[in-house]
Amino acid sequence: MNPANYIVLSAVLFSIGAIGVLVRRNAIVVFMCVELMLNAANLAFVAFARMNGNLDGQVVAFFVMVVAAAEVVVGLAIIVQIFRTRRSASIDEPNLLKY
Amino acid sequence: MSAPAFGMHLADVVPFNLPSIDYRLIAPILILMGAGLLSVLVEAFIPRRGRRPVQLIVVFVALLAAFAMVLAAAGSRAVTAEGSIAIDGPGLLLQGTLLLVALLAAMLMAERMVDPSGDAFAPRASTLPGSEDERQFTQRGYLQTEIWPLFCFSVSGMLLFVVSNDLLIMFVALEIMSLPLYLLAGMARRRRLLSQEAAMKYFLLGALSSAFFLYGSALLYGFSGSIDLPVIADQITAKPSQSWLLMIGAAFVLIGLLFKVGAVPFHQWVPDVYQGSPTPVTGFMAATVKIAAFGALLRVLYVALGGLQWDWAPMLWIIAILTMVVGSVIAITQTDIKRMLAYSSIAQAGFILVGVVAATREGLASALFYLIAYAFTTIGAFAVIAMARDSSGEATHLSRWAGLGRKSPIVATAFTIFMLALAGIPLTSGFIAKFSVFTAAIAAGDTWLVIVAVLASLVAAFFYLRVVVLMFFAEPGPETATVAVPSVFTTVALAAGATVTVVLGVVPQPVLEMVANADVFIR
Amino acid sequence: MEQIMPATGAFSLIWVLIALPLAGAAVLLLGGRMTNKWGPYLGVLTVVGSAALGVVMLLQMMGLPAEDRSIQQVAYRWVFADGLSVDMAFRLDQLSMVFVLLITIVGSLIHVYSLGYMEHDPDRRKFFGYLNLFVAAMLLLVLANNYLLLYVGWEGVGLASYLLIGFWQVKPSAAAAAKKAFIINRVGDVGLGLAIMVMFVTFGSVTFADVFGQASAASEGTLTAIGLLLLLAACGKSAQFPLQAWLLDAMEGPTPVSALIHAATMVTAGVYLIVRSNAIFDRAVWAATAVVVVGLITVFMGAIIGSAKDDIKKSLAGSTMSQIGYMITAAGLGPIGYVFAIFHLLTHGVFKAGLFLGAGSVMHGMNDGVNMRRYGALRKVMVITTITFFIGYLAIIGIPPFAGFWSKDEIIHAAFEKGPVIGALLILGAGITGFYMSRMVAMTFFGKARWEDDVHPHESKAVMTIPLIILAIGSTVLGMALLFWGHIEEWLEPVTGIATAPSPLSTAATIGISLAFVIVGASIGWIMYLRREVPITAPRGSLLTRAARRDLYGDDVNEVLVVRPSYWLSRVLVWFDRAWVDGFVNGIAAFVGGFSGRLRRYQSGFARSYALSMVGGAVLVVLALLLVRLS
Amino acid sequence: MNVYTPILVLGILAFGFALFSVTLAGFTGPKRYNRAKLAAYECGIEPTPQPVGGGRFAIKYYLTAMLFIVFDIEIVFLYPWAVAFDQLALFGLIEMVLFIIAVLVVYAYVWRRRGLEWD
Repeated sequence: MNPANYIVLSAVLFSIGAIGVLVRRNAIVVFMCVELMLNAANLAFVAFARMNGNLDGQVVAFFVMVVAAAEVVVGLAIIVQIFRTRRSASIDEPNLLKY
Repeated sequence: MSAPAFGMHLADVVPFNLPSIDYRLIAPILILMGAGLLSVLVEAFIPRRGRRPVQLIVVFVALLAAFAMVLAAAGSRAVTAEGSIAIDGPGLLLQGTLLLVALLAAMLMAERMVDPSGDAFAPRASTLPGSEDERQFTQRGYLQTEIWPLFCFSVSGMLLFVVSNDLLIMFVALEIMSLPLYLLAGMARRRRLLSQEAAMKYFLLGALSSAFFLYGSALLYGFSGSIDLPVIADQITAKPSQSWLLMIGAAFVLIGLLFKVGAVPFHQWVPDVYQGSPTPVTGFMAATVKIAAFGALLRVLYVALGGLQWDWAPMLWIIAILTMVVGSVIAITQTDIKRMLAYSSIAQAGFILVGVVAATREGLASALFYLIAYAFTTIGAFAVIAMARDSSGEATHLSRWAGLGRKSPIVATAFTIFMLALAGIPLTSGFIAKFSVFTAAIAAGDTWLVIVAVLASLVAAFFYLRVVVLMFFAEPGPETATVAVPSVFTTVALAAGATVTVVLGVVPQPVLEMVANADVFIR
Repeated sequence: MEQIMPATGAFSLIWVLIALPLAGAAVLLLGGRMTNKWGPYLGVLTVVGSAALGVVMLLQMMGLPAEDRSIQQVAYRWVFADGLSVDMAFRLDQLSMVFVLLITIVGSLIHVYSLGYMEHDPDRRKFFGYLNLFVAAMLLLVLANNYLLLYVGWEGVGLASYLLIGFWQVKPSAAAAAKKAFIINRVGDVGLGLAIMVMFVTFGSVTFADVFGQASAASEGTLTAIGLLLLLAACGKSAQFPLQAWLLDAMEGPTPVSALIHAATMVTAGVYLIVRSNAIFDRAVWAATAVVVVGLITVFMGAIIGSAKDDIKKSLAGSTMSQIGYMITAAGLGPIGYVFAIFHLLTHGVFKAGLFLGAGSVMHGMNDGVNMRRYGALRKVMVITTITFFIGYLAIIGIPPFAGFWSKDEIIHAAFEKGPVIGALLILGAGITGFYMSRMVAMTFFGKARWEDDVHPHESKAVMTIPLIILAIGSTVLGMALLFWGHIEEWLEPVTGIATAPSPLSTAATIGISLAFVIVGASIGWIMYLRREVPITAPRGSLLTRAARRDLYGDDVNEVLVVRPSYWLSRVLVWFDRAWVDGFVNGIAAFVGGFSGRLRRYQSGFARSYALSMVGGAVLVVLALLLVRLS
Repeated sequence: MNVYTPILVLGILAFGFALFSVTLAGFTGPKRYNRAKLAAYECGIEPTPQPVGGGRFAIKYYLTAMLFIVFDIEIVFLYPWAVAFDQLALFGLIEMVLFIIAVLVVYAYVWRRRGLEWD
């Protein structure tokens, strides 16, 4: 199978993620969409590693997974805290800071 | 199958050499990471009463030791850790500045005299705002000491960010720098709803921007077959043909960095986050993140994408103009001083971009100087903001600053110095910085850009001076904030900020020489 | 290339000239309340000290041969990077010498006067602090040996002026005036800033010596650009058309400030800048022509505004604009005029300071009233003020042998050497000067008392009248002294160069004609405002009805030819000033403010809309990169 | 084909082990049935009654999940080392020990701060 298809797939995933960030209201879902974008990048890295014939891309994928996990932890901590305060995980609701 | 099979043993694919790592050169980074771990252990095993002094010792010793290592490495030019880390003039200069500014920021964070109930941080970030738990913790005088490991990790990420020579290390450094900051932003003792909101916005938008950065890295890797910045540069010259991968990849990587810098249209997090975060943290990130992000941006532009200069220059031109204009113009109608300084920092980013766009050695040197000048001025300004208080905490509304000059002339004078510097009035660091950036840009042929920049600084001068006038000309009323008497920590930070701001304006010579000697990235 | 001597003897103390008032300002501004008592006296002492030092330097300089009079002192290397080298260095030559004396001596007198004038102000200490700061910055401006340092002084005087105009911040009008002055001055500063950058890029240096030395090598286009930018800077600082509007409003500041900053010294910085940059303007014909045009326009604008205002300070401010217009015109004439521009600048600095302080003395006695329609007959109660003001009046309209006569006449003569039209216009301007100054004196000191009920005018204290007397003596003798004893032309010649050209009119004829115009203008003023009662409120009826109402006198021809058009013109100008210039400034402020208010709405507080702008920005960045690539 | 043989062998061994343990447990363990044990999904506790439309998990679940994710994913770095540890020799060993120490420090922190206790 042509590895270029994986690149297309990753681009599609990235776009879905980006659109999800824009249209979803639940902070957890928005956050998962960001994770989807990171994983799209991971997919691209691995596919390019295959196309370029070296392993750098796979190494990157490992690191990205770990970084993404750390990001999940930090993000969940923040979202949980907001949820406990406001009893809602909507990202439109905290809207005190503006203009 | 022509590509190597994945199932094969790694050693069959790559002839294996042990990586060579010059530990002396990366010692500053390692010291701070070690300090971070140590500080986690302190949190785990030292009883509550003893934590704060021990943490402070760990942090200050680590910062000073790291700074000593940076000094010891001065003049080195080497690529180490298998090409992932480039220690060179700009890198070392920015590392040194970062460490000094972080030292001042640490002093602001350690301050516990200005707030009657402790320091600027919530005693327990996990308690609900307004809850009984929170009240009790406050009453018992608990202090949050978990900020210190976060601080150490963040600084280590910044140190790594400015010397990273491949996209992976850059991404990891970006995250090490940012993740602790997201948490720190949400830890304010007072106005906790604002603080939590700031943390969430910072986090979500920051994560989005790092996703862009990462996807851009993937595309650049696809284009060049490598994540090393110099190799990417070689591939750009080797394959001059149009490539969608290259252009989109470069764009995405730049977007990730421009977000951290606070450039328009990726700037909207800045005002909200600056306003909501605890003031010492705002000062810390306003000063250091700007340095680190510009360091990385300059490295990417000059080392990896140098061959594309004719492609990115017009784009950065427009972004620089937008950044300067939007930042200066919106700042005029702000009524909250932290928010005003946030827009000011956006405008300042625009001015630095003017030097970046020049893409010459003078441009690089002037941008470095600007960063140094800006960082010290900013940290000083936030030190003052942390001190101006009323019964509900910090008095950040501008009306509260009316007549402050009569109540506490010395602090108001210091703030005036910072405002004049940000406005670029002569005999302050800001003037030399603006002058050198603008001359570099004119020399590079960007005359129109400089004209816009000068006009924008004209607009900007207006709102900086408005604060000065407000402080000195209005009569103090019952609404006027009182300036808390700080401990030696804030005093030192404030004095250092003011001194550097004036000294860089009156005798900038040594620092100008330093940046002039550090105006080439290693490749 | 000119020869520059190292600083020896008293010259090694050049830096002290600046450091003294600067130290005074630092002590006063940072010292807090404990300096309230003795602070003002310290402020006076530092400036007097600088003045004394200046005199010593003058004596030493006079002992030197003419070619050794350009002295340079390098304090230290200020900026040095990437081929840009700028020293913190001072240059004392014949030009800066006369400025140092003007600033410190007039400054000292005004400081002393302020001791009386500001006696009851609770913020006296701060006032003297700002005033000292101004003197220091102004001295830095004229002593700098390079443009960058000059810019430091330039910004410094602007800042001090801003602080002092808004000194009575409680008055909203003062705050607005300070804002207006600031905004317009910044426009001029942009010109200077850009000029310096262009110089640096063209010449690789910004010191006077290097720039002037290499000016001949640069293309005329570049020099013209630099010249026009410098002109823009001069217009801002010296209140020349089209950046003149701030000066009238600046009169909201305390009167000593108007005298020192907005009459004698700061507003003449533009003239200094152009004369100092003579090497550039000599080679940029178009820029020099623009200077003359700007100067001429302002001569008339100022004069007409001076004729129209009932506020004594604003009327004087209009006169200042007009007189600086003379200087700017002279500076634009080239080597023919540089010397006389400076000559007039010096005499004007003295007599206008005297006039302003006189006006201040009047206001002091009139409960700070400024409306001349409520003055009248003050000669009976303010004898010293009346006499000194009258001497200043004779000096400004140019009656021999008072100071203004010599300097203004030299300018008119030089203008005729350049072109008869310029000369003729300047003579006409002199006539209008005679008119409005006579009007002012007549309305203030003569005629009937039209005082408000609770006003009891009295002569001011000695601390205020003594400076008035000294300035009046200066207004009398300075012209002759500089011309016949000081040989101002020879003195300045090494710096500015000098040239003469044949004039279509003989010297005697020029003097005769201009005197005739002045006397006619003055007579009209006296007649109009003495023979008839001055109405307490300004007449509002249309010109036609008033003309119909009024009896015709013998000199109505003159009135129709000169006064009526100028009155009408003044209305147009006042309207222009209100509707256009103010409108422009306020409009810009409103526009930026409104734009700002509009823009900040986009900061909606919704994280998702921020994300949208990021993603949108990302798309645009990608498109921009691809477009550049593909195009 | 021979490249995949070890995997096949590993699979057979794993399957055999699982079968062996389950069978052995079935013969030797005590057999006491109750309602919870007979429920469709069983892990020792009663399934929490879920409100209509899906309920919310206690925040405790998130905390535990977060800790799990972090420590779980860190292990990913052990795989490359495991593959090439003979080439990496002492250098690799030291680096990995440092890495594990770092993870352990955090573990110690979580433990001391009672992050591992349910209540």
